Amino acid sequence: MPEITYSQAVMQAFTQEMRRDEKVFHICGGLGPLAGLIPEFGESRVRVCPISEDAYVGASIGAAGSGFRPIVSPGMMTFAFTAMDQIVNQMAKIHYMFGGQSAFPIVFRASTGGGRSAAAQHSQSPHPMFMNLAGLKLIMPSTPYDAKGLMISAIRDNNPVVIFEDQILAASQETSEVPEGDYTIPIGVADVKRQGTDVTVVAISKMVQQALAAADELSSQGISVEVVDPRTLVPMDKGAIRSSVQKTGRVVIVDEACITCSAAAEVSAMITEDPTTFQALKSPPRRVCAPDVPIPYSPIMEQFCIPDKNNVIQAIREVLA
Amino acid sequence: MPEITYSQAVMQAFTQEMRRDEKVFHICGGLGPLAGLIPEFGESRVRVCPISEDAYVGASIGAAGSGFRPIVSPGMMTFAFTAMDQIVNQMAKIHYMFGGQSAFPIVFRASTGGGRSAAAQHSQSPHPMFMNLAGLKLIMPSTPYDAKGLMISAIRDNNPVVIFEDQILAASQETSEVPEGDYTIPIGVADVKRQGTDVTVVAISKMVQQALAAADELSSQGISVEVVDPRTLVPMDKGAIRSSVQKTGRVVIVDEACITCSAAAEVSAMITEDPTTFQALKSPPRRVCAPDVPIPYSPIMEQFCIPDKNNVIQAIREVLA
Amino acid sequence: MTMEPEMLLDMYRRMVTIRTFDRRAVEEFHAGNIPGVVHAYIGEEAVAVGVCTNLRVDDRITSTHRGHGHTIAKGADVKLMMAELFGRTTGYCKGKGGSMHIADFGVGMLGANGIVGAGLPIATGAALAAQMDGNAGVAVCFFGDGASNEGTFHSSLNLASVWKLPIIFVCENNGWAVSVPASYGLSVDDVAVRGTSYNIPGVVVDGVEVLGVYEATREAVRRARAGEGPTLLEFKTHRWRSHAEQRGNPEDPRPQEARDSGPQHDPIAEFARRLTEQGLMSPSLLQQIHQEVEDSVTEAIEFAQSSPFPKPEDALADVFAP
Amino acid sequence: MTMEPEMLLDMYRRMVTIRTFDRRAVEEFHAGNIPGVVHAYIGEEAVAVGVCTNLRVDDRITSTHRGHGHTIAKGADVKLMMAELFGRTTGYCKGKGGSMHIADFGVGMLGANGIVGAGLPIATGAALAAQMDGNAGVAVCFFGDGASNEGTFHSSLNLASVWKLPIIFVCENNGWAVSVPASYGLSVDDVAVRGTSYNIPGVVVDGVEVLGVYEATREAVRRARAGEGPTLLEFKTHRWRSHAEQRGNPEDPRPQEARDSGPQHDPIAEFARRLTEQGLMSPSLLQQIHQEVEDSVTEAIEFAQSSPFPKPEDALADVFAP
Ligand SMILES: Cc1ncc(C[n+]2csc(CCOP(=O)(O)OP(=O)(O)O)c2C)c(N)n1
Ligand SMILES: Cc1ncc(C[n+]2csc(CCOP(=O)(O)OP(=O)(O)O)c2C)c(N)n1
Ligand SMILES: [Mg+2]
Ligand SMILES: [Mg+2]
Repeated sequence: MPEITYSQAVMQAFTQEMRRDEKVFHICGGLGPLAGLIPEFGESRVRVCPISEDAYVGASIGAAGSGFRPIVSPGMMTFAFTAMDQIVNQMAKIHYMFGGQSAFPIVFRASTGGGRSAAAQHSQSPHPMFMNLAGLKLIMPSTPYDAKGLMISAIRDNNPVVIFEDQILAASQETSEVPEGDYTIPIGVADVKRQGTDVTVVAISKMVQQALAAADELSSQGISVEVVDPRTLVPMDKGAIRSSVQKTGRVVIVDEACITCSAAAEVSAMITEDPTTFQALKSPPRRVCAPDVPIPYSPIMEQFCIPDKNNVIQAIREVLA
Repeated sequence: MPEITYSQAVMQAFTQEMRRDEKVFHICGGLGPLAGLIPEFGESRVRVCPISEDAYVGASIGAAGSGFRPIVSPGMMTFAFTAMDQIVNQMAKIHYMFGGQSAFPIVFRASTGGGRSAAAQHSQSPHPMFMNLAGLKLIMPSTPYDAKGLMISAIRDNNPVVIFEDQILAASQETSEVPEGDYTIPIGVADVKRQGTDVTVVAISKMVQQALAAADELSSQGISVEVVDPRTLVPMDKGAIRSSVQKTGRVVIVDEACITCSAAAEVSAMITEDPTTFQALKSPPRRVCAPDVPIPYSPIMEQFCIPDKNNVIQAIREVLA
Repeated sequence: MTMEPEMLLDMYRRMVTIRTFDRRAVEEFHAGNIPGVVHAYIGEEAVAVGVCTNLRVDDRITSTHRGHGHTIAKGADVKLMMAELFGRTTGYCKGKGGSMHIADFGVGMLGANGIVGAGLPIATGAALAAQMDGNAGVAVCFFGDGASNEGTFHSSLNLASVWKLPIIFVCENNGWAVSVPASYGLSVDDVAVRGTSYNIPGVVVDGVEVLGVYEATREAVRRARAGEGPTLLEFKTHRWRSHAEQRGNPEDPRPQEARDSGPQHDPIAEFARRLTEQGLMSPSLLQQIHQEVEDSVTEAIEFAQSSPFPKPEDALADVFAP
Repeated sequence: MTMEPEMLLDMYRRMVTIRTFDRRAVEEFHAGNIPGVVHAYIGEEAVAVGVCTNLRVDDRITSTHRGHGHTIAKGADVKLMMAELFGRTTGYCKGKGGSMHIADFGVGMLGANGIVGAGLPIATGAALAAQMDGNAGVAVCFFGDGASNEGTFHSSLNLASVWKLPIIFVCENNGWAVSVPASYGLSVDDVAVRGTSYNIPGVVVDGVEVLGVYEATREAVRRARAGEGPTLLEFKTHRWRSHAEQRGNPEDPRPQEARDSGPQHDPIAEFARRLTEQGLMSPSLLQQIHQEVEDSVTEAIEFAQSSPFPKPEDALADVFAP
């Protein structure tokens, strides 16, 4: 199977779906890799916009309600807070408010996450805000394979689907195996990225790599770590996460978001409110997240904020103690 | 002690603080009760704005960074999603990004919550979004007494403080005792609204009333319920909540927000990640929240979504079972 | 231009339908039969009808919090509208939306909106869809004078101009945003001058005289269908009632002159006078139309009242499309 | 108007300081000594200096992602700026902000901003504060041609006009928003015409000629201090380098003409020529100024390099003010 990067996997999904369905088109704040689609599909299906996120994110809603399947790419999520009303009050609620009269097939994709010394505004992980907002599906793929399969599912879904592509993963030159053909990964199904028996680590997006690195290191010390990647945060695969925790009896949740009301908070609450899983817990669930601070610029401070392998290892040792 | 309404208590705080400090002034989307301040303080300190939340919320930041202490009132929080960039990327981060060079004393107040058949856009409880956003303090007072004391603290605080006033409480004609003079309630201190021994109910804002009603009803059946009102969601009084749960061994968390990534999720995670409290738990923590849906218009459906006394009683019975 | 008599009479009937629907909705609200909130369109009927008479059923519009008039003018069914206001399962939105969120995608009505200015980007997207479909379809965006101060006004008109979209931006300038006069909130006298900022024509038109509204819109729609791009139309109109109905029906907080000026500009009486002049309207025909409309709205209310309420757990349906 | 020679020479020195600071910052970025991102202001020096020469130290400005020039022109210290770019504790923001978030409240520089258009509301608030303080202070808001398409441009200019605030909106039209030409993203030729929408004067000025910038701004500042309200100034200028520096220093993606046109419009060479004509500048003086500036920036780099890095846990400080 050919090996490609995360970004190439996303572009493959776009090319294949745009060939498959002429109603699929792009609205973006800046072209970037999307420029590669113009030769085949033309500028009318790859539309660059003036800097006005509220207008073009809202336009994607109007186009979706008029029979098209827009993919809207503001670039970084941080740019799109200027369009937050269109996301919160329109995109997330419009299907429901109107009693399900019309479908709104929209893919809203943006980059999130830190690690590039881009400072507070450009290093955010605001996915928990979107989890609390009913009406949107939310996907955060951690590998090229997941990115392509989930992107295709998102494009074919008849609802607004938010996909946050971590900015480190999206820029990464690392490649891995991705089928050339068209395949889908169902939205709402978690993936066990590594089997283990002593402790469950639930890791989101870029944090999956840190969790796997920690698992490798600990295995040499006889500790068997199971790494579960939810892949989809809304809807979340509660069953898969709970049964892993029921098996291991211990859980560490790794999320780059600021800890308060993080996705990790939801995973923890979802685990402990289930009586069977609660009974199976041998130690308190442990969250590994960013502290409640805007992400700082200087690399030393930024690295302190973003969870890494060592934070995961330390947390695992604590829940095993 | 005189008995006044929630809204009157908030207005008392405004009047007293505006007399105390001439730098305090109002920027609002519509006057409402604030009109009562104009005779004494004039229109230059009670400023109505064109419908442009992004401009006037941002203006409050600029004014705060220039030596004033604005209180900005867009009305309903739902209107202010149009100003979300100014809140997320500017207000919450500006003090930190600039290395603490300048204080930004801002009170951002808006109404939230449902219960008035105002439909999805006008019935939201988005406070969890703000809990995940580092850099803002967040207060949700449940009584006239708390509203006045916490508002005065918020006005005197040198940071952006978000106060969400539940729209049912703000419109309520119910009165209760509030000291006429100037007093403060420290930000970050929870209040035990009712002592009990069998189960702890952590309830937020309007939900405190439902929790107290449930406690009354159950006490007649010999069940002793302790009701803890965090009052401040950021920073949260973890100690007070945990020690109550350590005492009772059981906890129900009542929050009007949609359940996924709700404030209740954070409270649950915060409780279970503390080893002592985790050990003390006799049953799984239970969340009582709105389901993950935009709030519907028709009263029957809306009431189904918003937690009430009966939902709390049922949850308490479950954790006691 | 000569207009067919039945078309003129149909316009009149629609204006009366809007007036009657809102008059009765207001009554039902204060009788406690309609929950939530109602924003009456009474006094502004000429705008919705004059504009929408130019539209095909597959043209699309977006509306505001004051949306009943636009919805009726675009061809929606008053029975399903009233049922929605009553919060019944037979309503357009199965009782999930209410007055501020009525929509009928079947007739190209893409929804009322509780957020001021939020319809502008959505309408821009509908116009983009029309342009891509290539059937000379157009989109119309209704919004108020207050909305013209929101950022979305600016970003949407700029985007529509850059893409030369087939869209008509219709500003209903009734002089007020709740209790704030346009003379305070608007830094200019006419919203229409703002077309200059986007290189699109801006036209100020009397919104009381329905044929003038029709004419101005006709040219804007022609331009749009011909691929000549967006137009900004500003109709000066009058809101007769309070911003929104409130329990206990308190007095409209606007100054006396503002409250009085409404009824002094009655688009329906004005149009009746013209039609009579042209010999198209007679006292008996007028009486007949008003009666028929009254009956149809009465029927809508009965339909609403006799329709079932949703079940509590229906709240859980329709979050996601299949 | 006659200007004092030392004032003219000071303006020249500031322009050279901006050019030199950014030239060296770009070098340090590509040498790997500056993390994150740097947006060079090279080629636009006349705007920041021509504008800020009209300001008192207690007047306030807001800046953009391309903020080094504004910061220096308002009187900030290049040592503390460079230390911030290097991410050191001695920097203006203790290493928390970096290039996109430099601020110096001590000289009325309320901050660069990573969000396009976000400075407009903040500057409007600073102008409100100035108006309420009543000391004839003013606020200046710098923003780009691309930013003029954001909603905040509209809502902020309208609000500033409604309140007649002492503010000057300074659009730096360099013809590009990253790789999107203003001719595409802007529906009009000149941003200045948009003043019409808010009943405020809009003026187009050559942004290469610093004295013209100074003159135009002088009148706008006079109006503001006199309580006559906001002005919108548009300066046509040229960005010499890529939108932002990137690792590996890839080629500027803009077409050849765009890349070439920059250096053909050099505000510093132009000003030097004028000063020489007026007999205020000699080759030796010019050489001396450039040398002194070069030394001061070298000193700033040494200061930055010899300054301590923050401790990891310093990240936890400064979230809230005491
Ligand atoms: C973004 C936003 N801000 C404020 C409100 C509250 N609000 C509802 S309608 C309205 C006035 C709108 O005035 P205008 O646009 O002129 O429409 P009109 O009511 O006159 O028809 C306001 C301020 C809102 N719904 N949304
Ligand atoms: C709201 C927002 N959208 C998009 C971006 C990404 N971005 C950063 S700078 C820039 C171009 C800005 O162009 P202009 O305003 O003309 O300023 P210039 O770079 O030309 O000085 C863009 C699109 C952003 N930072 N913020
Ligand atoms: Mg109006
Ligand atoms: Mg530019």
